[in-house]
Amino acid sequence: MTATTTQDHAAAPVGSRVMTMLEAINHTLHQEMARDDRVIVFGEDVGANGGVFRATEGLQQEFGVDRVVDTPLAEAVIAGTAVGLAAAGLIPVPEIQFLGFSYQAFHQIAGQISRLRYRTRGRFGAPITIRAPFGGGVRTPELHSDSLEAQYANIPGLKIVMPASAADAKGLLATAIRDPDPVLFLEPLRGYRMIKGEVPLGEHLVPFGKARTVTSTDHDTVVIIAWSFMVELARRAAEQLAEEGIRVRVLDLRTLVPLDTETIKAAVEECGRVVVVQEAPETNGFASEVIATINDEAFYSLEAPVNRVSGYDAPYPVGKLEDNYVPDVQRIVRAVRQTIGAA
Amino acid sequence: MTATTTQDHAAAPVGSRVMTMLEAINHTLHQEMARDDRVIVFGEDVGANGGVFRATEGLQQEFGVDRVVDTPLAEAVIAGTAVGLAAAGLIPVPEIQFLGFSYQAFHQIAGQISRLRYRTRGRFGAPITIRAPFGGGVRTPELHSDSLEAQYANIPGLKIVMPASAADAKGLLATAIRDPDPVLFLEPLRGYRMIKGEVPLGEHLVPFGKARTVTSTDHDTVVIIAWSFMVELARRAAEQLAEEGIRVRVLDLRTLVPLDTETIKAAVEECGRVVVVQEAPETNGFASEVIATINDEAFYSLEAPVNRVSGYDAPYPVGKLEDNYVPDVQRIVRAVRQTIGAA
Amino acid sequence: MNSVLDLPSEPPSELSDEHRRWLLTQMISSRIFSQRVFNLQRQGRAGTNAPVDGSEAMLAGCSLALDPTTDWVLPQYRELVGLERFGPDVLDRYVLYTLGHPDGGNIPEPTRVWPPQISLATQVPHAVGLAWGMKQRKEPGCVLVFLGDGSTSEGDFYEACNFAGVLEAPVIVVIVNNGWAISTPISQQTRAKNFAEKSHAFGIPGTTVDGTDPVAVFEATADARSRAIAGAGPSIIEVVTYRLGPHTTADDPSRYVPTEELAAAKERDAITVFRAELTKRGIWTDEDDATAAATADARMEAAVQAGEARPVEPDAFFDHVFAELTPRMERQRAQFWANQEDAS
Amino acid sequence: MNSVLDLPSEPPSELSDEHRRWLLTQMISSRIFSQRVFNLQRQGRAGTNAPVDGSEAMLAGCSLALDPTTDWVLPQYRELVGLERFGPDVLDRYVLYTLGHPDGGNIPEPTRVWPPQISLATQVPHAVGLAWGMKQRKEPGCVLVFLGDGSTSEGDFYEACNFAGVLEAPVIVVIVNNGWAISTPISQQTRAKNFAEKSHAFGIPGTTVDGTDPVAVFEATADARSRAIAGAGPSIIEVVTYRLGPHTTADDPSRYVPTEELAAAKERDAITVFRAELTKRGIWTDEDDATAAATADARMEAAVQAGEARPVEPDAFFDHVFAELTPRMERQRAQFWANQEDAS
Ligand SMILES: Cc1ncc(C[n+]2csc(CCOP(=O)(O)OP(=O)(O)O)c2C)c(N)n1
Ligand SMILES: Cc1ncc(C[n+]2csc(CCOP(=O)(O)OP(=O)(O)O)c2C)c(N)n1
Ligand SMILES: [Mg+2]
Ligand SMILES: [Mg+2]
Repeated sequence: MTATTTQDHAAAPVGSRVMTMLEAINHTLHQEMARDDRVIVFGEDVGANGGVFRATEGLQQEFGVDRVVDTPLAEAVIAGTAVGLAAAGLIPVPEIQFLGFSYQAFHQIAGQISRLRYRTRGRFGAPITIRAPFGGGVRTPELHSDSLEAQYANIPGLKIVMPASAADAKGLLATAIRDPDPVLFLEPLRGYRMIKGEVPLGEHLVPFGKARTVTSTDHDTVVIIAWSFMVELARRAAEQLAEEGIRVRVLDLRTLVPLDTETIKAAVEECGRVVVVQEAPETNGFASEVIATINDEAFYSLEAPVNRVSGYDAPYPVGKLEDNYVPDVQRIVRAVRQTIGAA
Repeated sequence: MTATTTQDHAAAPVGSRVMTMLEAINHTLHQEMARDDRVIVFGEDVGANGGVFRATEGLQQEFGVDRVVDTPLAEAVIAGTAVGLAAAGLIPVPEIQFLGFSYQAFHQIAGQISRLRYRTRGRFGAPITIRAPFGGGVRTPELHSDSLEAQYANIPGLKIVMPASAADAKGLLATAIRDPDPVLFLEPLRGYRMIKGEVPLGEHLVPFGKARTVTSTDHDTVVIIAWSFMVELARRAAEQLAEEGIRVRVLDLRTLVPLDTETIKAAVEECGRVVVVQEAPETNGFASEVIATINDEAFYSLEAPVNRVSGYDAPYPVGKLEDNYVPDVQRIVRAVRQTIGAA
Repeated sequence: MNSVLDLPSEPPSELSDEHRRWLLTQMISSRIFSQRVFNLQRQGRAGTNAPVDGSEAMLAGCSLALDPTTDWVLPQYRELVGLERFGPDVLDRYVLYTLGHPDGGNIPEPTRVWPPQISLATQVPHAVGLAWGMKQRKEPGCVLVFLGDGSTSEGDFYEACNFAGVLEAPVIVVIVNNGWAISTPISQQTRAKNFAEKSHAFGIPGTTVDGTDPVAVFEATADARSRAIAGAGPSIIEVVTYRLGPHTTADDPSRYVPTEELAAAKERDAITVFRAELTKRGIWTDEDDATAAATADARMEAAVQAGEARPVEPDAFFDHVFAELTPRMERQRAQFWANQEDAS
Repeated sequence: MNSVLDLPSEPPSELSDEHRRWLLTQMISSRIFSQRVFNLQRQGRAGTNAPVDGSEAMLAGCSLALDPTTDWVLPQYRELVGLERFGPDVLDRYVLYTLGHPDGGNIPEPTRVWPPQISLATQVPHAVGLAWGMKQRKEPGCVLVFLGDGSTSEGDFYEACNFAGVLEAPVIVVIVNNGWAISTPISQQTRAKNFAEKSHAFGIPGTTVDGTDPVAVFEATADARSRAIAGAGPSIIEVVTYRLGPHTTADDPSRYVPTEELAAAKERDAITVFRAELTKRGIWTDEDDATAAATADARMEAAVQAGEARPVEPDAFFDHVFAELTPRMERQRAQFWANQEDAS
């Protein structure tokens, strides 16, 4: 870690503040850039404009045009240059304006960034954190809403981080930027302003591979496993079911790779019944891996088949249809009831 | 379908012949181009050179440079032009020289080809068959061996076809070319010459979404579910186990999308124990979806957890290591024994 | 004056006064259409959309140089309010599109215009493929594709133009240089002398025209089209305009657009300039303005009413994923309806 | 004569007789190295590999114009036999690479050469990023990246060069125009007048040099390097060579390469021509030939012996996926060893 000269580093902040997830991300980028002058942020419209959602607001003013760089409109080279920047000793934090446009960079992310350390047998690491917003519910045009985590989860060498709370957005982003390996840091559009919470102002690191138990009692009969914005819906579903006396645990995976198999196993053993919720299409979504993992680790504790709540096997639809497509509280509640009803 | 003038169409061939999978593919491309003059084949080195594996051998001589086109070295535009060719009324059969380089075209395949019909609400269909070889065991350089089917299976609007026999290579390729929707037709490098069998010389169509039972008896105690070259290994494992009196059924999925849930369900109900074999890395491979589907459809018939045999969660390795990485008969046999041993 | 039916589909060899009046009428109506859709978003009736402001002259000039019965247009997303020459469906479906209706993506036969493209520059390979297919099938006509200055930084633009050169495909690639890609100025997009220069990478003709002059755009497009249909292959036309409005309804240009620069561009507003010219020539009156505006308002009013009245099936997202639903999708659709009943 | 240690790392300002002798020695040894690796594949001892034949003069000229202590080279896959100036690890690791040993991808510190790149043109964004990083960190030196004529059709080449122009990154993009991309001739790759012309798309300098003349290549590279380290930004150099051998050990060029064309190219073989020139100048003898060949043979023999003797852990593919194994990978590695025991 390189010593730095900027002010806010000198005065280490204490306490906490209520922030939206978006504010937490912006706050964390400021702190990490101040902490380590090797951190470089770049992408489309991240500089002068502070990002189309203001996630990078104020960074260029504070850290200058050499460390916060507006790039040409070309995702493959945004991802591809990160490889070279890393080899030059920098810590690249590129933004892909929307995850759907990471498709243009797929060959660099899946074929290059994820393998730099492997191909070079450790000569070059890739401490790269790719930030990208995604997800539905906010009436965006095509490809802006798509949940693509499963298409990356099968690629060895990538860590996949999907925070569901403002505090985790900070703690996981800070961990990602300090991680020696490539991280896909996926930010739920719907959560940017809707998800709020206390965020520690000082050093706050959340380790990868440790799921978060959002709600639990000693006598939960069902566990809902979710990640990113679906955790918020699961929480609401659990509240609603609690009123009927149905005790539901909610587990937030936080990181898909690495996956917290232990906590999943324990939850299944304790609850016996499981609902997995994902916004992505059903077929081969990450929920399938969660189910396969439960099959491996806790098969004999299952009292009923695991129930999947997913987007349907259709591309994310246009505005008039999206509320019918994207999983909602009512579908989750229904799935929990079915699971309890089952056998 | 457009009438055609070429000779071999006039004389409809009868009977069958033993062919390698590669010969079956070449033979089918000849027949389909003769049958329908809207079919156009293009890609890197497919013309004068007949493809780097000779899959398109002789096509340019027979059908000319307008229908068998050597393109510049650019996968995104190979896939992207297929969209326009389809809108012009042609039936594009592009080749991606190796599946690993479909990454360069991911935004066109996953974001455009798969959605053309959907985006235009049916104005334009995409009767496109993308052929690509893949898979290990033949000492290729990096990215040539990768099994990427799972990264495509989560994308709505793509059909994924992975033949495991020479006859199916013909029957499924012919069906793919005549299918009104986009098909990813994946050819196992190791099977090109190693997989041989009787192939009908005349019209031979194998429907999508119908799995093939490769070996079965009335008293199978385990079913091995596989696709592409892994079916061959599963068959050998079943033979070996048969000698020990262990009755194993082998199911070849043939197409991952659409998936033959019915046959999977029936096999699990009859056998009660399951091993799924894939060459791809374990995490979120298509085996996870097979397990999730079994969880949905046949949970109560399972006598033991489904056992996964996969590539490991590492990029496909270099020559000296690949035999240690890629699933083999011995690993499959071991998994079957474990499954029988379990509970 | 009806701006669509008056003209034969065959593009004119040179421009009459009537053609000039048609051009101005188009320019006025496309801006009105665009402003109306913009306001619909502000009223919460339409989704995010990108105003045409500044591209009106280009769209009128390009349209007039094409034959709607043989030629195709692949837009980016800003252009659909200015292609009425290709038939009324273009605007009607664009309105549906902005309303978030799935049919907005379906511009029906025989209209030769594609719906908006969101994934930037991906439409250029599509256009080249379509032109290649037309050539292969010996069909007349050509393909015109629009992309922005920013979009030229994408590999798809380059790969497609390079391939078009090799194929000698009848395609016209129009680079709409409006100075900005959201907040990114062209100076940060490329160091090329100008965007027409990029044609050297492909060995095809490239030219730069003033996008505030509909006649100049018409002539450049007509030249490129003659080359294309004569079998002489593709061309690139850089049309220099200026983005007079925000990037989209979601954008705040005051954060990054220099005020003087914007003011100067508004001075050169194509509609004002061309109106003055036609008035000077004595072929345009205030009354023509009023008529053009009234016609456009009425036209748009009808489109919006029809669009907002158009029903949509709640499970329409299952349609057209494939020609037929897979068994799994059938199961999902059944689950969808079961949920709906629960909910109600 | 040892071809590596004789020279200071600082590139010469002009070429002495010694430098010319060094160039020819490099050319001779790189061809011998390449032939030897090719034969290893034929003997079933090495995997598919791509012979250097025809690029020897280019590699010698480029190497001499760079400073191995400050400059980086990112190869495609053909070039690693010709970069001995950057240190012995380049060849030793390339031999390991062709033997299928995982350490072949690791060219250790401080050697400033990257391993072969299989995914074509992806190395150009890497090179631009590295040059950008060096500039940002105010480090001396520059980056030279090789790619083939065919690879210039990939979007990555274009996106990276365009970005390099905007960044004024100290990078030299060397386009190795050897006439072929496997079976695809340059006439089917692009209609650009030549590959240097593509620099117009980026607003950066581009030049074409004769790849059979190591001195011409040296001078062009030296010019580009001075610009790069002076902060004047990137350059493109098209080096015109001809692929004298098959694409790789797996290729049969007789299917597509015109015999006369190949024969003519062999007439112009850089090694023959340059040897004649140096002999005429009286600075090269048959004995020098013998020495160069003998040195190269011995050098290669040692590399192959060391390479084939080098052990490899059977589970080495779990290493370096991440800095640390994930719990799931730990479980997989345990399963792997359990399988091994079963098997034995
Ligand atoms: C592949 C891709 N990357 C990023 C975006 C996000 N985005 C939408 S519009 C835009 C700027 C486009 O600028 P330009 O091409 O000049 O067109 P203009 O909006 O100026 O007409 C960006 C970056 C996108 N839609 N697609
Ligand atoms: C992205 C990608 N597409 C396709 C291939 C398959 N391939 C390997 S070498 C080659 C031809 C390369 O030609 P060129 O760039 O001219 O380099 P050369 O072999 O002539 O040195 C092709 C198509 C690849 N390796 N990577
Ligand atoms: Mg623009
Ligand atoms: Mg070449």
